[in-house]
Amino acid sequence: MIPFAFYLFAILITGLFLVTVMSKNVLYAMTSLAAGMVLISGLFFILGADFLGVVQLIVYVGAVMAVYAFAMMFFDVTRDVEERHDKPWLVFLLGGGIAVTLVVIFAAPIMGETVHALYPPVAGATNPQAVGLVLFTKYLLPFEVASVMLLVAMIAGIILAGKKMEISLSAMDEDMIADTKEHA
Amino acid sequence: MMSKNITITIDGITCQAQEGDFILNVARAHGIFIPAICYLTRCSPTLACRICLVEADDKRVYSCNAKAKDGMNVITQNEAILEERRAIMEVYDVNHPLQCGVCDQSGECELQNYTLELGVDAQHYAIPDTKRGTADWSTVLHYDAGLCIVCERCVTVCKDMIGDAAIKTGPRGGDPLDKAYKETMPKDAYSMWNKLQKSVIVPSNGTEYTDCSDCGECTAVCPVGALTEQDFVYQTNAWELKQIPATCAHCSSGCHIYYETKHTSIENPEEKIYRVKNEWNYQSLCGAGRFGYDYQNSHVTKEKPAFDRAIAAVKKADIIRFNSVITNEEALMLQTLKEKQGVKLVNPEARALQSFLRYYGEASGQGIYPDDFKTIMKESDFVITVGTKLRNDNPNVRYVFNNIQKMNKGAGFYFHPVGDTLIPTFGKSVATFEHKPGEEELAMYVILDLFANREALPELVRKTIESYHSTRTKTVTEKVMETVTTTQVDPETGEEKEVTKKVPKTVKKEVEYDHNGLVEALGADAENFGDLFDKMMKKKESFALILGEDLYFHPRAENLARLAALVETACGMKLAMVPPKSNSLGVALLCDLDAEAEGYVVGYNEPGDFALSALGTGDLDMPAFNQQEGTLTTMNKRVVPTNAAIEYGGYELNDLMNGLGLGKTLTIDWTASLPTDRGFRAVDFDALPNGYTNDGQEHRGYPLDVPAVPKRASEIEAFDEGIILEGTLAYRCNPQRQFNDFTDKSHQIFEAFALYASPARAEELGERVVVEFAKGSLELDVIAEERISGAIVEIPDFVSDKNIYALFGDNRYATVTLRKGS
Amino acid sequence: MSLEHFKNRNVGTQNYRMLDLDPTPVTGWGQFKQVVRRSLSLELLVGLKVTLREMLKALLFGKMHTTKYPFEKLPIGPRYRAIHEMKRLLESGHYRCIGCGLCEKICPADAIRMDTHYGENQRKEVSEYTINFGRCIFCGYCAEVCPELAIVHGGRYETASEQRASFSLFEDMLTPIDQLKSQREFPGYGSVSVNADTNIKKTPLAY
Amino acid sequence: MMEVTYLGIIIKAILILAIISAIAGFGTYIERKVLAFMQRRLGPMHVGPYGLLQIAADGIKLFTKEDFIPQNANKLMFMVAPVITAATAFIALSAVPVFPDFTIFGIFVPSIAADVNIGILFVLGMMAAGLYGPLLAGMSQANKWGIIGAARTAAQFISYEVVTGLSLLAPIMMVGSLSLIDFNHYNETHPWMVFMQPVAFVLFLIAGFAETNRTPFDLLENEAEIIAGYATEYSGMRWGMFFIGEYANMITVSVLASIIFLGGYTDLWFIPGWLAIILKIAFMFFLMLWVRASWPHVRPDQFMWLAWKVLMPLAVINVVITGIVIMV
Repeated sequence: MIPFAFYLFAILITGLFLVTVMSKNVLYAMTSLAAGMVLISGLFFILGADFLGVVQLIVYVGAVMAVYAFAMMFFDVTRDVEERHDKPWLVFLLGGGIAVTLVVIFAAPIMGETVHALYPPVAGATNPQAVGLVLFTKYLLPFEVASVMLLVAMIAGIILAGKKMEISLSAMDEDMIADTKEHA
Repeated sequence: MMSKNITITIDGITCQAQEGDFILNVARAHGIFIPAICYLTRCSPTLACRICLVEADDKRVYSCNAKAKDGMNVITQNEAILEERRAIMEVYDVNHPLQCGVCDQSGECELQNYTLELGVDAQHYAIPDTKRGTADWSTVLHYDAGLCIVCERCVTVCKDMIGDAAIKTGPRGGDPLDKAYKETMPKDAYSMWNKLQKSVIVPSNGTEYTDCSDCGECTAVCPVGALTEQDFVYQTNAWELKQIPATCAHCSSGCHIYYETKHTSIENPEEKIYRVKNEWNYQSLCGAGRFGYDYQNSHVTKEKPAFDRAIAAVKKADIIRFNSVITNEEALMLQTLKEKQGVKLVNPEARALQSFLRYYGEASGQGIYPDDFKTIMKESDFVITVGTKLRNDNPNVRYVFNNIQKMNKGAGFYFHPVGDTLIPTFGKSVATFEHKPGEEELAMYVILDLFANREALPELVRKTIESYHSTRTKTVTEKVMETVTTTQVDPETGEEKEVTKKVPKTVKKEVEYDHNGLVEALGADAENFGDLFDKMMKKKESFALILGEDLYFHPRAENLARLAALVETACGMKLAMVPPKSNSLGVALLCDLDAEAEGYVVGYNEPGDFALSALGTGDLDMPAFNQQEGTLTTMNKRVVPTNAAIEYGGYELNDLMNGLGLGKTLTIDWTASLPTDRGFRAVDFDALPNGYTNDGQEHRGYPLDVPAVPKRASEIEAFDEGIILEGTLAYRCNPQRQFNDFTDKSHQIFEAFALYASPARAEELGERVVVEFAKGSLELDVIAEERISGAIVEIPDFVSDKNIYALFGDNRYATVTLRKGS
Repeated sequence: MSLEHFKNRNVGTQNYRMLDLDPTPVTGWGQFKQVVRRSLSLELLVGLKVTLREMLKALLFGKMHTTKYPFEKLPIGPRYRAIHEMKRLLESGHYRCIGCGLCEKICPADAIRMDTHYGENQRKEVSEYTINFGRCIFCGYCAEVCPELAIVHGGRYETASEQRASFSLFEDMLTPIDQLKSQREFPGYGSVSVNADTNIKKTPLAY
Repeated sequence: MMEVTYLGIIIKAILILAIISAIAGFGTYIERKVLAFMQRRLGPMHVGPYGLLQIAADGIKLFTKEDFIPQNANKLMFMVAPVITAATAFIALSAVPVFPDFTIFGIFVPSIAADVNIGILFVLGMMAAGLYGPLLAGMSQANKWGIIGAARTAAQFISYEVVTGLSLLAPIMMVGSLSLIDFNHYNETHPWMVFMQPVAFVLFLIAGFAETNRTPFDLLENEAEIIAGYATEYSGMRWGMFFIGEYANMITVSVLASIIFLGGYTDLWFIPGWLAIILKIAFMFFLMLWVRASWPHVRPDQFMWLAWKVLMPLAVINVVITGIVIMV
């Protein structure tokens, strides 16, 4: 049952991501990407990593892809996007190279059968608890660093986006708008 | 009757007038308002309403009756006059039914108008009402005595204008007025009321039905809703009707009329003519004009196949036969067809007039008769008609004849073979000559004899006249006063006295007199004619001669035309002619007409191998006269416009012309192309006026000015007795209200196509009779006509299918054999 | 009079009252404070209270507003001006319309048409009388101008039908002869005035 | 006693689908009735007794209505979008326990279709995925109102997911589990969460309204402003699926609130647990209708402002305080 589900998910995910890459339609690309994300969470569930699965759902599907979609709304989704490929072989080479590298990186330990859990799961701990244990012991430092980095990024984002936020064009009359344009 | 120009002042306004004009007419001509209910412009004052009271030089006079004098100062209203007028209006409103809501006159009612104008807002007088019912006086007249205000306009117009005198005032049976009113109310109002309370209008022959020509003029002049046309009663309201100024096309009078139209009913939105109205102050209509309006060719659509056949027929045609019920424009189109296609144009009545006019022109140098009937009516006081059946041929000529007798205190001669009992009733000074057909020339000789300076006449004429004269003796009875002395015994004293008295005594005496054989030949009493004529000639200044259709169809028309020209010059008479049919004069002026011929005939409202017809019976439909725009040439020598009252969806003659490549965009585009060398003017149709001004001036189209023609020396031929017709005679003459197929189609005109004869003759003939002419025969019902006298029978020609013209040939009289019919 | 007078199109009673609203906060902190204040003062609950109260009133105290229209109808004002009615004379039952055509003339929508004829009793009879309700604007002029009080506006306001003609025939508008007793008339403009009898002076009609 | 089988799961899934669909339909009837009563009207009355068959009538209407797709729309996406809404709503429900476990016909039936031990997160995740319904619908229909609706969808859902998550964090910290069954059990021994975490409850309610697209926060399809937002071009059963999804979400939120904050299906005094939770869910559902009848719409900018500047800070503060309390 589990292998069947895995292969099913794997094929679907690959197919959907292929659609994402190949489709000229923004809407299809975006939708299939989101669908792929949902199916990836399925893989997590198969592995018993419920928490990660749901996080995958919430973060990627619920948040990241929604922000993507938000950006996509600036396009005319009814029209196809013509991509310009100046050097298609370069894209192919780089993309292929990265893919191969990733496969090698992840496959190597399995091939070498040297995978060991440095911190074996604590017996009795539920899924989120296990994640928590790992995060707050071995990976505490990277976790906190990542948090700080995210905080920095967030503050930077707010500052960048918040520039001139107090200026409301709809609250200004025409002369004031013209003035602001001149200054800019 | 030339009159002097004078100046009077009315309400401070200086007015030009002519001596003898009534103050009211002067005021009206100058736009000054004087209320008047009973007065009719062209009739004698009735003095029934007394509301036209004015002060002229500080004296109260009735303005309808008082003649203007030079320098007169007239005040139309002051307090006393207004009080009097108001009292009169109040009296008129006493017992007048408050049914304005349903009254047919409501909206154009003079009682309403004057009641409002004079501010009657309360009623001070009262009297018990008398029940007065409604009556249908004839097939067209409807009288509601309850609404009648006894202004007697109807009586006046019937007598003074129409000549029938068919109605009069009769007893009403109302209560006498309260004596107390005599003291309290204004004098004029009291006497008016007194009269009002006593009378209603009744037929003058003592029966319940009028014996008249059913012209309906009385309904037109009625100021209230009392007299109405029967078919119009409670049909619609005056204000809903759309007035379309037009011209009546039934006879050559070309009277000005208004078609009054409205949608037919709730279900049917098509326009329908509800009635015909006229400007009755300036123009009187006949029964045909007033009631014969619904002859339209309705529900016609453009049928292309029929149209194509018509084009082919016109191309193929040798002859186009048409009658005079046609506009000038159409006549011009036909003439164009003749010029371009070489067809022959056949129209017997117009052709007769055309040749007569040509003969007249050759003799007199004038292209057309010099005078018109309007002037004759206004100015002449001695009118003579020759060769026209006055009562039937043209109602307006009859009105002219009658009006001259009544208004101008005139006299008249009526020469006609068919006796008419109505004509003598027109006036005391009317002499009728019931001569034999063919003796028309003698009539002209009589006129020359009586009115011309004999020395100035051509020798032949003079000799002919003289040959009829002889000196004869006659026995006259004279009254002589004889002085008689008798002895009388005084009853009281017993004394005898000699009394001398003058006693009248009739004495017979032989006197010599100038016997006029002409008069005798024409069937009059030659013995007393001289005295009669002397009486007739008293105070006569202006003479007029009216010639009719008999002469155009006369075998010696040419000679008659010469005699007419001679009468005009030698006697100083006005001369006018009666065109036989509607637009005969226009056709005669516009078309070159041909004699009857053989060939392929296209008939326009006439029978033919291919018939264009506005009657709805032809091969291609044409618009009837109330669906057409165009002009007519009237007998008053005017070109007058007429308008379409009812929609027409089919083809017109102009479309046919367009189909042949000869047309113009619209029919009325031809109006400006009417030939100027024949008296027409190059005026656009839309520029032609059609109405009257307040002073009665006619602003309708334009007068013809036919250029003079070269005079040709021609001798008058001697009278030939051989042309006098004897034996059983028929006369081509229509009943009073029938003129053509269109009048026949109208639902309110009932005169049948039958043989008309005097009552005695009708009894002799039986109910149905076969009339055998030289060229064919005809079976007809016999109708007794009270007004005819003599043995000659009348056969109508208003049904074109019967082809009466062919039966009669080139004469209006025919010798016929009458057999009892089945 | 100056032009301002005309430019002031505020034709109401001008009876405006300033609500003592707090000034709109401009700073973020101010806005936050406003939210907190409003939240804590439980203004929102007032709205909930109102709706709940209305519901309870409706359900428990029968104060439901709904009228189930085609099945129940609200009483209409006695002088409501809807579909026309043609009245009859109370004494004889004959229709009052005399066919004078005033309504036809005055109708601004040209909706009225009538055919009349000379009746057998020598009166003006109305052959047919129609009002085109597709055009009628219910202005009431016809009723106002009618000299006989023959045409009035009635209370029939349901004018949907398969055919426009459904209401407009004379017979349909006429008071049914069996309901003559219940024909109602109202005093007011256009009707006979209350003191009409005393106002009429002595006229011939008095005899 | 038999354990639950795959067959049982499928049967349960079908049952949930059927029941929730029916309840969603019935919900429309209830909503119309409640709104009507609050405006002192009668609501649907004529189809069936008291208008009960109005649902059937509406269903027939929706099924038989012409199903049209705008000419320039992306047809596939246009057709898929309503299905996403409905599907995510039902999937979310699969991880929600409604009743206590019970035995029927000798078969032990757990109250939950899929007992994931991070149930609460799963529900939130699926509801988050639900945003694709309106989003894709709005983007695919080639209609400017749709696009605006879609934009609002993205903004509103992302923002309020944060609030939902943070508001629930404090109760999660207290329970120490993400399983909804654990939450229910927690209620058996503790007072209702609403009394311990009132702020969290209010925040959750507000965010719940926002995520279920209910008045006063139904900005995605605010008729007064943007016709019908993402649903502008939809008709018939496709539109019906949005509707069912919305009602299913309403039920989900009601159930969540009942279980997390209102004591779940534990027995309440003499009321058995299954009845108690039905009453609680019903109240929550009614509350949504009540609010709709009472309060006006919120302006979009105010709404975002509220999320980021008021609700989120409050939620964070709540979490911090809760943490401190727990530590101490």
